[in-house]
Amino acid sequence: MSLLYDEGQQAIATESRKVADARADKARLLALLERGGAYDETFWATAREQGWTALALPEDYGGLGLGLVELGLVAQATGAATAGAPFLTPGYGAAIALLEGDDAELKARWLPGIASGETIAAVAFAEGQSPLPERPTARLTAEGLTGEKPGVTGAAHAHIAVVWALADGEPALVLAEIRDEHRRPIDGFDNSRGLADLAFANAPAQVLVKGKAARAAAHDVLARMAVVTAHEQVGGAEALLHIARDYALTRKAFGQPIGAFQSIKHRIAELYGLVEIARANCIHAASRAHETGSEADFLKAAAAARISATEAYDTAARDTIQVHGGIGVTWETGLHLHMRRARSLAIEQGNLMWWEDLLVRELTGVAA
Amino acid sequence: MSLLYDEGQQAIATESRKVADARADKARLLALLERGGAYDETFWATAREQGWTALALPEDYGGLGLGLVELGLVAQATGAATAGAPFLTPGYGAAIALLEGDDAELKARWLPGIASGETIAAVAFAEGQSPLPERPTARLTAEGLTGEKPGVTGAAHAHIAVVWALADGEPALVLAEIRDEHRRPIDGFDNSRGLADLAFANAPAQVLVKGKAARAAAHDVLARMAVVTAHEQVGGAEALLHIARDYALTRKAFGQPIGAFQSIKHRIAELYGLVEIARANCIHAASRAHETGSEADFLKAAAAARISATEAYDTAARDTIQVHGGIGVTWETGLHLHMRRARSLAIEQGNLMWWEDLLVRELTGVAA
Amino acid sequence: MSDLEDFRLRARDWLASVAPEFARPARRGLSVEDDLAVGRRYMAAKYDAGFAGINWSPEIGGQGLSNLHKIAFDAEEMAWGMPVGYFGISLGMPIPILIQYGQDRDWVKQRVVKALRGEEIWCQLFSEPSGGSDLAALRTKAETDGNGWKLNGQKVWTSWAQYCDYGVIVARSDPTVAKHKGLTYFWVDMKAPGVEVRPIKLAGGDSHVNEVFFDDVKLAGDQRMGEVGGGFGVALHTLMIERYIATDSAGFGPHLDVFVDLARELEVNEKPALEDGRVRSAIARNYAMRSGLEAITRRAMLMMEAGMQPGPEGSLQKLVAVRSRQKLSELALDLQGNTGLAFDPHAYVKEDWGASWLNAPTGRIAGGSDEVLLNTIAEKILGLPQDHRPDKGVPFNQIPA
Amino acid sequence: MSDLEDFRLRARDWLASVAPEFARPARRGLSVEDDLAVGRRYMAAKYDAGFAGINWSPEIGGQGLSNLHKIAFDAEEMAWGMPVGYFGISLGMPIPILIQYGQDRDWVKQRVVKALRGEEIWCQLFSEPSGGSDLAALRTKAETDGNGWKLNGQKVWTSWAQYCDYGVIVARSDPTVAKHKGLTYFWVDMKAPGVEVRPIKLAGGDSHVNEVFFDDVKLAGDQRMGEVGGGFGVALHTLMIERYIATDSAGFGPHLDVFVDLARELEVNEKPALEDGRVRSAIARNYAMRSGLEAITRRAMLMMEAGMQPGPEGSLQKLVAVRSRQKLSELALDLQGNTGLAFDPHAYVKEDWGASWLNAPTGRIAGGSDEVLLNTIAEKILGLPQDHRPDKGVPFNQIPA
Repeated sequence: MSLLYDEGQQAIATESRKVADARADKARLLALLERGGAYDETFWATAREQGWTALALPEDYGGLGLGLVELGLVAQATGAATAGAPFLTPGYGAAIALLEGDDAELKARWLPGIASGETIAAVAFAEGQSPLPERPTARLTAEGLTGEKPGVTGAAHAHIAVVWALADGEPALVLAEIRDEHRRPIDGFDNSRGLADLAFANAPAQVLVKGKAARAAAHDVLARMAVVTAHEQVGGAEALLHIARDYALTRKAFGQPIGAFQSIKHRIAELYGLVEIARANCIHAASRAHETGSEADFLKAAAAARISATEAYDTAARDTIQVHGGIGVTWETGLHLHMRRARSLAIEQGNLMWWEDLLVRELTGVAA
Repeated sequence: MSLLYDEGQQAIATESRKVADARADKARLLALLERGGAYDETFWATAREQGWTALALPEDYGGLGLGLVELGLVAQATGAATAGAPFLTPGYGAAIALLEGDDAELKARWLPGIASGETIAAVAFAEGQSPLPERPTARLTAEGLTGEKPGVTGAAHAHIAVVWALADGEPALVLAEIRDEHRRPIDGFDNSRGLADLAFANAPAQVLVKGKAARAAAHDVLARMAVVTAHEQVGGAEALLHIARDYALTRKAFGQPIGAFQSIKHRIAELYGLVEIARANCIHAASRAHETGSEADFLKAAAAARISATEAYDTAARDTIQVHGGIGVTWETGLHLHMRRARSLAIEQGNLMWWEDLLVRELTGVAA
Repeated sequence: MSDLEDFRLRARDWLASVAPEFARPARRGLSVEDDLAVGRRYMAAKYDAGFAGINWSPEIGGQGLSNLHKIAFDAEEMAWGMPVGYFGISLGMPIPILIQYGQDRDWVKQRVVKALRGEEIWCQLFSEPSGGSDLAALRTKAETDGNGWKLNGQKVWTSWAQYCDYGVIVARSDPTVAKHKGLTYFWVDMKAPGVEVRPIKLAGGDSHVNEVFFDDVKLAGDQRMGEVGGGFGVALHTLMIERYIATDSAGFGPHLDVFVDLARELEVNEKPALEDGRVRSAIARNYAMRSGLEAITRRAMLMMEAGMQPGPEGSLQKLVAVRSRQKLSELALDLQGNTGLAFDPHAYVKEDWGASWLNAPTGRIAGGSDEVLLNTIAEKILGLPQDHRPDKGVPFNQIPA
Repeated sequence: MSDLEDFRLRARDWLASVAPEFARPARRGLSVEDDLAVGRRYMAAKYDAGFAGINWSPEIGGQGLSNLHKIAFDAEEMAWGMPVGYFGISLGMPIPILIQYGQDRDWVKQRVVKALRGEEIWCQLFSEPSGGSDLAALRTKAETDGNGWKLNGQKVWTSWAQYCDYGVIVARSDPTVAKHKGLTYFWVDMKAPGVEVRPIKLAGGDSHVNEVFFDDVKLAGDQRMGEVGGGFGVALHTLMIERYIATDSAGFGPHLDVFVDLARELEVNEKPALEDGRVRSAIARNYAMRSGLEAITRRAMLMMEAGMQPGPEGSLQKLVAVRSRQKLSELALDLQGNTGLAFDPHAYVKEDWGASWLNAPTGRIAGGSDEVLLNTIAEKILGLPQDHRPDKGVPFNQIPA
């Protein structure tokens, strides 16, 4: 796919940004920080009404038949607005997992709900500190699914989860319905992420993909979610870049705009560099994935996007607050919404070190 | 020992700085860069005449009975002047190795020459990329010493080498005389370091320390040399800091001194921080070693000094040249003398990663 | 054993003896108000035990000991996490200035003792919304009013103002002269009519700083401290006073051991985190930085003991330590992956990486931002030129807003 | 297949056919003079093969193709390490300016063809010792002299001047007006009496830049290019021309593969270096940075193909790539430990880490220093204010030196 956005894609970028900004409400987002187990219903209603939930799903299942490029553009808009619900990314991940399986019945049962947003899906791959353990401890047997998955984004509200587990000793992507006894919500520093620990004990679950294909599928799902997240990080970093620039132009110290001091001026210029490099990596990565299946270099491209976007958002959060001085650390100014989100997104889909190691393995064949 | 220099030590600092600066000659040092296998004889004559070679050796062997603190102060002065001969550090290391052994005859034979500077000593521990391999491939047998040691500082001119080897399967510090057939001089980017590969084939050699004690002795010798080197790095970094500061005060751009631009001003302030932190670590580390034997925390203190001094000198070399613009990269201006020396000193006695790993092993008990 | 060591041991014993009642573990989960109440009791006990006003003259209620004795005590006290945060600024700046400039000496002595006992708290009213790091740009007006003055305007970032009885304030008494020249310094009764305090909630969720509004607040003539128009000098003096404070190479975040203990329990790529080069590098670099700062502090102490002036490198402590604490805290959270997302908003910044990370930006800005500290080092220590200041020498009322 | 792809393949074939004679391996160990001679032969061959002046009009000896064709050819050519360095500036800036402003058109066309064939080389005489990044501060004087001019002064950092036949120069024709306004632009015969070229040896040991002294050098009236006093505009125009150049995400140092191949052979703490987290992080971060820069370039190409103006992010290439090349080169040397201390001063910067490291500082300064590039990004792209410039609008002869 091309590295240049076509008109339709540019329209999605503009429109989603317009809508996300218009419906975002800082006071509401700030309030959510102090309310465990809640999310921004206005945003989620918007995402469903705008068809963002359906964007990258096949038309056969009520989707719009677009792809990662378009979903990435929407994620950039929601990232800029520090959107108050995390369901788009895992919804897409779960859909890809379903599509990579070959169970027509399961697809027909769940994909339309994911497309409409009626069904909230979580992706529960991680165990311990690994976003995708070599041999998960979660087990699927004749009795059902048994195992624990810590800190799953969206799981406090999700109806289903795609779980990375062992089925008869083989790695597998497994789909389970989440009931309240399965989840223990977690209070976090970014509460609208709907975090919960999941614990299944002989819960009913179906295999989506199993064996060697499952490992490849799991990597593909995680990499696609990482690319969506990278777009979200770029959106957040770019929003901060503009906030910092605008403040540096208006705020005065010692009789001149603080943007005239090189410590401020050059720092903002460096942010521009980080944002543009991450954006370019995101566009490239998104262009390497197809409706299902990806180019051979997709993992590398996804890792590059993930790494540069994480660095960009973290640096932008640190520096934009610093550029603001005292006003930058007040609750009301709300720059900490970005700082908290930057940390959430740096950890969801696996931290920098994990992606560095994956990338180097892809580049050199040498495992960490 | 105290963290405050006493009057004698302050006198050594002032005097050695005065002498090192007075005898240093940039043109001579620049010429040496393009002459393999040569060193600055004027500097070495000065070091001998000033008693710097004898400074940290016991009086019984013609030394001045002072210690690592005093030698460190001299190293700071020679580092500031990018001195054109590398023999002080390995000479001290070899002397410590001799002193940690118990062969009175060898001590009597070699220490006086090292103290007077008549005998040039090298320390040949490293193999491959490790400055102190777990099990060296060099072997001492009844036939003598056999093995290769790459890139040994000073070995192009040295009379003796203290070699890290296996003697009858046990680690040992071994003393061997270097004859010309043992050395293959190397052209480097900092030629006055007198680099040579050493290759011994059944060469006559004597054991200084052997067995478990040898490993401890080797670490102590390497750590002491690292502390001397760290002082040298601090001297170089501080010299660059002052060069950068003075240039920023005099050079003008757009009608004001470039030191008024925060990108320059803050960078120089950051250099000050790196230099002072490294200096404090050096003073602390030097105070933890005794004439022979050291405090239990000496390795940690040496590693901290080594790490912070390496970072300080490298950063100072990079930034001072950058602050100068075009004039900073000319041969005549000679800032590259510091840049080259910073790299030599970053590699001699083991690179940053090796010292990071050693320090963490000391802190946590966990090996890399 | 030196008198100082002896003093240190006595302090340690006393602190240990009162720790069960006052130290951090005893106060877990307390509201700020309850914690403050415990703090007032602690200050009273400290006063009675002879550890208050250690380096102040006995005439005004101090112990008449050296600065070193004070630093020694503070260092010991910090290790226990005693509830002293509310009184740090009060005793650190306003009270010493009151001691030096206060006109009614008896009244001054009463205030000093009550402040030492934690019965009264003073705040420092310097920063303003327009000001930031540019103190002399302040706009709060002090107009003569009979024999006294009338105060109008707004201050901001005032620590603990909501609990304060008095404050010291700098206001503009003459807008027609250059901005540094038209300022005068006063003390003010925080309970006086026309004073309104509005807490500011910070990113971490707490509200220890405030906006303070002054609406025709009356000041008696003897509330002035220093000359009319001499306010900037007194203010600078205030900021210079507390040079002898206990430093913290952890940047007021968790000790490096806390990071190591955490890393022991974690994995990177399903291998022990402590075996990973990136983790080892972070630990080693932080250790080297912190040990350097600690050696600088120990050297400064020894110099003061020897009656020498410590070197200027002490000014590096906050800049270097807090900035690296921010990145180490991020790493500590990232390393935990999905297992580290749980967060307690009331956790203690020196024990919890989430709290340390969330409050680190405040640390990099409050009490001199990184940029201000770098400028100070560059100008005061290295002699580099001051930044361009278009407003220099311009009458305040002619500077474009 | 698009015309562009077709062209690219023809270029590739031709380059492969001449590589045995001209590519880097064929020139190992040659002196600069011998290498230059080979370079001149290569340029002539390139001209005869129809790959010279690709995006220039046929009337002055070009091929009349698009900028994209030129970038495509340059990218292919770069991969072979052809001896084109001596002609890059000559054809990049002076000649296009000559084409636009040269008064005698026949003479211009002769020069263009000879420059394309490598028979003549032009240099650009802008920088001066006092100037640095402040071009308009130049002091070289051009005084009217009969119908012509008389040139006195000194230039510096002039690439390849020692081999040049002609140069373009900006000089001060009127010191009584503001510094940007008093400049005029000329071409100059480098062999004329009064022109003296002194090579400057750089830290890496080579001397491709020079000082050039002008002592009463006569210029005919038709050597002026642009208006009297219009020199700064023409100079800026010169600097703007070469916007369509092949970029190098390796910062003109070794490709990342060279680093990986080296690391494969090395150990960290007696374990494979590629298994060390610090080494993996360096590889991954560099890959991410470089792939981003490459995606930016590919996107710019596609936009130009589509007739759109590429985004300003192209200006990041040199700043980001060269700076990180410097640190990666240091790491490559450090990783080799004692086994990597041997050094060949004539090694090629794109193949050897020592050469790459030693010349990286020049790369960070030449052609716009990091600081100038950051200012440009901040001002031109982000609209941040210009730095304070006390000399703005002041007549040149009244600016304190």
